[in-house]
Amino acid sequence: MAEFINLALLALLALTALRIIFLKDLFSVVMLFGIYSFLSASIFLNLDAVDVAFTEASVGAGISTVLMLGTLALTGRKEKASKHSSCLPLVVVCVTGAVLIYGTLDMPPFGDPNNPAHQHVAPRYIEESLKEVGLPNMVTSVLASYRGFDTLGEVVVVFAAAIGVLSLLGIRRQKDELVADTGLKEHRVLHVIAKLIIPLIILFALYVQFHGDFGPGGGFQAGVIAAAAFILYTLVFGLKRTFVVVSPKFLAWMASIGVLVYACVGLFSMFKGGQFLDYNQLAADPIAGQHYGIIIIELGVGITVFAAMLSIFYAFESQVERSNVQ
Amino acid sequence: MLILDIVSALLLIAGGFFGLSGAIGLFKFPDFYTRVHSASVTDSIAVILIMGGLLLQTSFDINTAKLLFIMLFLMLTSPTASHALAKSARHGGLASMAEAKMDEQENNNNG
Amino acid sequence: MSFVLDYYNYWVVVFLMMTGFYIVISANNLVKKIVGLNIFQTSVFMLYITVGKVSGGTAPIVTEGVSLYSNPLPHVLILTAIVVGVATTALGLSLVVRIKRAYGTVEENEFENKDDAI
Amino acid sequence: MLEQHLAILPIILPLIAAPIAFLLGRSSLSWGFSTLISAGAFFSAIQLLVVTLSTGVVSYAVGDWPPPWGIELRADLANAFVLLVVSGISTLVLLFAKESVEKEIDPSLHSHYYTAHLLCLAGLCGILLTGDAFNLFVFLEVSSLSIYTMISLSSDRRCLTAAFRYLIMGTVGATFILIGVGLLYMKTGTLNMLDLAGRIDLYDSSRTINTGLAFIMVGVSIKLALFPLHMWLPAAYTHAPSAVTAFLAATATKVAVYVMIRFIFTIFGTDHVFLEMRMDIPLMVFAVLAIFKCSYMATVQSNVKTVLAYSSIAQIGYMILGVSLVSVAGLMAGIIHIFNHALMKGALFMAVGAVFYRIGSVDVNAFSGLGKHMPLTMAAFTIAGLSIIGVPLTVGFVSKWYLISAALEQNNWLIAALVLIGSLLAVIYIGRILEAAYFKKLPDTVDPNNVKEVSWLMLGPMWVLVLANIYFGVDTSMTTEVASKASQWLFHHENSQASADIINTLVSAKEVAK
Repeated sequence: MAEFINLALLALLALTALRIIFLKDLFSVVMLFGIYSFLSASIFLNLDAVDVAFTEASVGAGISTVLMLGTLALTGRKEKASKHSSCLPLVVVCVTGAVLIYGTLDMPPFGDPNNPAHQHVAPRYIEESLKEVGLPNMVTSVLASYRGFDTLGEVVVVFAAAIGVLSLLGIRRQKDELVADTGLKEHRVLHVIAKLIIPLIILFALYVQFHGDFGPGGGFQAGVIAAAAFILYTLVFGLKRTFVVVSPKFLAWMASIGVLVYACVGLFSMFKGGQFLDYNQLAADPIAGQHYGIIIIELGVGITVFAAMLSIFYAFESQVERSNVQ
Repeated sequence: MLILDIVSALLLIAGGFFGLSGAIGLFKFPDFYTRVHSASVTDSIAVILIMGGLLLQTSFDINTAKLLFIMLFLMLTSPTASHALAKSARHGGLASMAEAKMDEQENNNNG
Repeated sequence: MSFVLDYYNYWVVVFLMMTGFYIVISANNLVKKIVGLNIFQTSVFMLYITVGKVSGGTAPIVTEGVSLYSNPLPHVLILTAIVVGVATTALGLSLVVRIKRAYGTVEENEFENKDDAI
Repeated sequence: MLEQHLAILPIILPLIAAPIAFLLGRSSLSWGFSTLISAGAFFSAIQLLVVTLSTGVVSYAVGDWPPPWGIELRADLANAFVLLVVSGISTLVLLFAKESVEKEIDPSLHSHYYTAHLLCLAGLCGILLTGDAFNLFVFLEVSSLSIYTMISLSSDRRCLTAAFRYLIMGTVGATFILIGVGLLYMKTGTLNMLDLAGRIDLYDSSRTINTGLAFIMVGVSIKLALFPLHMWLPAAYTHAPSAVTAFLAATATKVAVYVMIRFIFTIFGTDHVFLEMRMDIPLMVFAVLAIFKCSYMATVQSNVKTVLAYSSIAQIGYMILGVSLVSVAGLMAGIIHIFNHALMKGALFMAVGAVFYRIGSVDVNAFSGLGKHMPLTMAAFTIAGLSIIGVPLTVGFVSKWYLISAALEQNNWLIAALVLIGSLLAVIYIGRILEAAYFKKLPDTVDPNNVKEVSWLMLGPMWVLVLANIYFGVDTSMTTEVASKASQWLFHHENSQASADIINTLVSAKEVAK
């Protein structure tokens, strides 16, 4: 049964991707990309990667699509026909694809438990992580503890992207009278529903943040979901009122502090005499130490991701409002 | 248990049917407003039926509560989204097919 | 037949990757290039997750009565890669916005000076 | 206490400092802070090199999880040597950057620049030190994203398209590396480089492994701008702010060359890459093409930064040529050239940055008459330029000497001759600029009173590099010792030792299973 679902999803993905090649209407392209992202999230779910599916749905389909739509609002929605031939790209792609297909012919069969990938490193995570780290969710254990350094790098990537976007676009405050009316601003139904839903979304973000040890979720997803709550608020009430709630300056602080929180856990364990990011040093009992460590670093991740994503959105949105005024 | 399964299956099938009809409507209907209308069929009745079917599949534990929450959430958000879509289209000056026809006739009469 | 069953997933994923890659190098519009990049990367993520699947296994969260889990390591790697991907997308899109402001176009063949072309 | 953490300090110092530099906000504050941090990273790199010279390898298990389960940092001579270059150049560039940045970058973005610089440094150090293939990808993206940001900080609008092109190509390259690492993981089940090395030996002729190798090589080649995949580089170097160009030209591509060396020699093993896959032939062909095509391109450009950018691609050709000779001597020439080229290009781009600071243009014509009006800057440019050409008593000569002798060792007269001819092209493109500087008069449009020497804050770092160019050109004992030890290490020791270890454990594991 799972194979059939998988096959159907893959077929849909292929259709979506092919359609994107030929469409010239960029709005549809971006929408199809959102669909592509959701479909791949379903495939991830079908292949047991619950955390990945969650992240893809919130980060890939959610934030990426919103940012792309924001860009389209500024750059126009039609792709113009290109003059140069599509021969060379086709050849490049075919050669690359052929090499990959050649590579697949020797791959371990799909799903076989005896594959080397399942035999060498992973068994320790599966068998020992409950004893060594004390969390039922192995993905969180590996992400935050065994490969915590990767995750630190990842948080830094998000931070770097925020710095980049802020330096490129900047966040401008609009004067009152200049803010253009998008038609949503005095919209009674939206206002009521948004006010009802936003607290629920934030509550859900907190649940995802702190439940990530036991089920799918964690700092990344939680940060993105919390950012989504404020994105909704911005869309309904306008940027100016959102700045009153969360100011861009405050977000810049938060983004930095999230990284520092993460790194300081590492430094602290160094001062306790262990290696960098050795959570066992954080408490007398190693398992408790692992627990503290993971909760704190996930918090750092959540803070940075939330602040970075929201600042990036602010930057795009303030550009859009600016261009509406002009 | 068997009865529950049958009811659940029926609900799921009905939900699937409404989902499909919404999708077909989205393709076949002539203008924006009728399309929003058909899409909101998927949003509302299909979601309720499918969620109901899934609810009967659970063993009435925490998962049931989660499904109920999802259903509540969807019933709040999807009509709002349809409403906002239609209203923005109106605000943006998009005419429905009937109006477009009337305009055309008026133009013809005047011209 | 079992050969096809063992490998069809990889082949479709390769096809998807190449579709994304084709969009990246052939698209004329810069936003579409970014979309292509995302499709390319998402398909690579699918390759990793496919590797991690164990037939008959479940999601890698310790549950009573389950002994066969899918491999958590690719999941962790891809979680990282997804976030890296969105960071790149955000930066790329903000460059597009600035290019539009500076040049008035985001179409590759419309840059007046050949040196400026992407 | 810090000694035991030596291998991780160069990464986490700038990494932790970056958000702090951002929070400091004020331009001079974050400048001082990031320079200090970069110097700290430099000193720990020196320490690390000293330690690796005596002990060989420093391994650091992050989070105290033993490899291959946790992430291992592994410093040996090769990466400690490149690390020294990267952190040293970073410190000098930051010193140089203060005034250059004040002129070229919007004041509100200064702290963004220093933050991005620190992030980039952290990323590059991470790439160098990590012993984990996927962790390498993560740090690659850290450095890449901050590089895109730094390039786009320039006030010239062309930096935007340059950064975008780099972003697209760089991300495609990184994704290729990701595919390659995925294929390796699929076949071996591990990400730790040493562990990979041992397990790849077991599947030598697997198609999946070979495809993985191909993808990683193409991906890394994009990152290091190997000849047909270099399209992003000239525009990016030309339009980035001067300080950024100086930093990038001296570090980023060098680190990518290191990554290629690491993948070839440590992970796949020379037998596999060169004897079985015959990768040496395409590498050599592309390297030679790079030397000629791009040296030629450099001779016809009018923008000095573009000239030097093309020259960089040609010089990368020399490094890859050294690698493709498949001998200890060739690899050693390649590694020495990584170090030497960083010294020359750093100095050259700083000199160009100083000219831009005064004149506001980097056209060849803008250099007219500067030999008289900016004597110290142009003297620095001249010496570094001679070094690019390969004049004796400069580091450039040392590199070429070892490269040619490595070629002659294999009786490969053709390559030796090609290297010499390539140097002649360097004479042309450097000569054009020097001619303008010393034999032409200052154009009438420029007021001679405005054209004077730049301050010591800019001259100082430049001259440190120039003196290093001469010092390491005269006294080659340090560089050659390290490079020859490193290349011998890469060639023989690590491979055999590691695979033997791993195979032993595998065999014993199988016996236990029985």
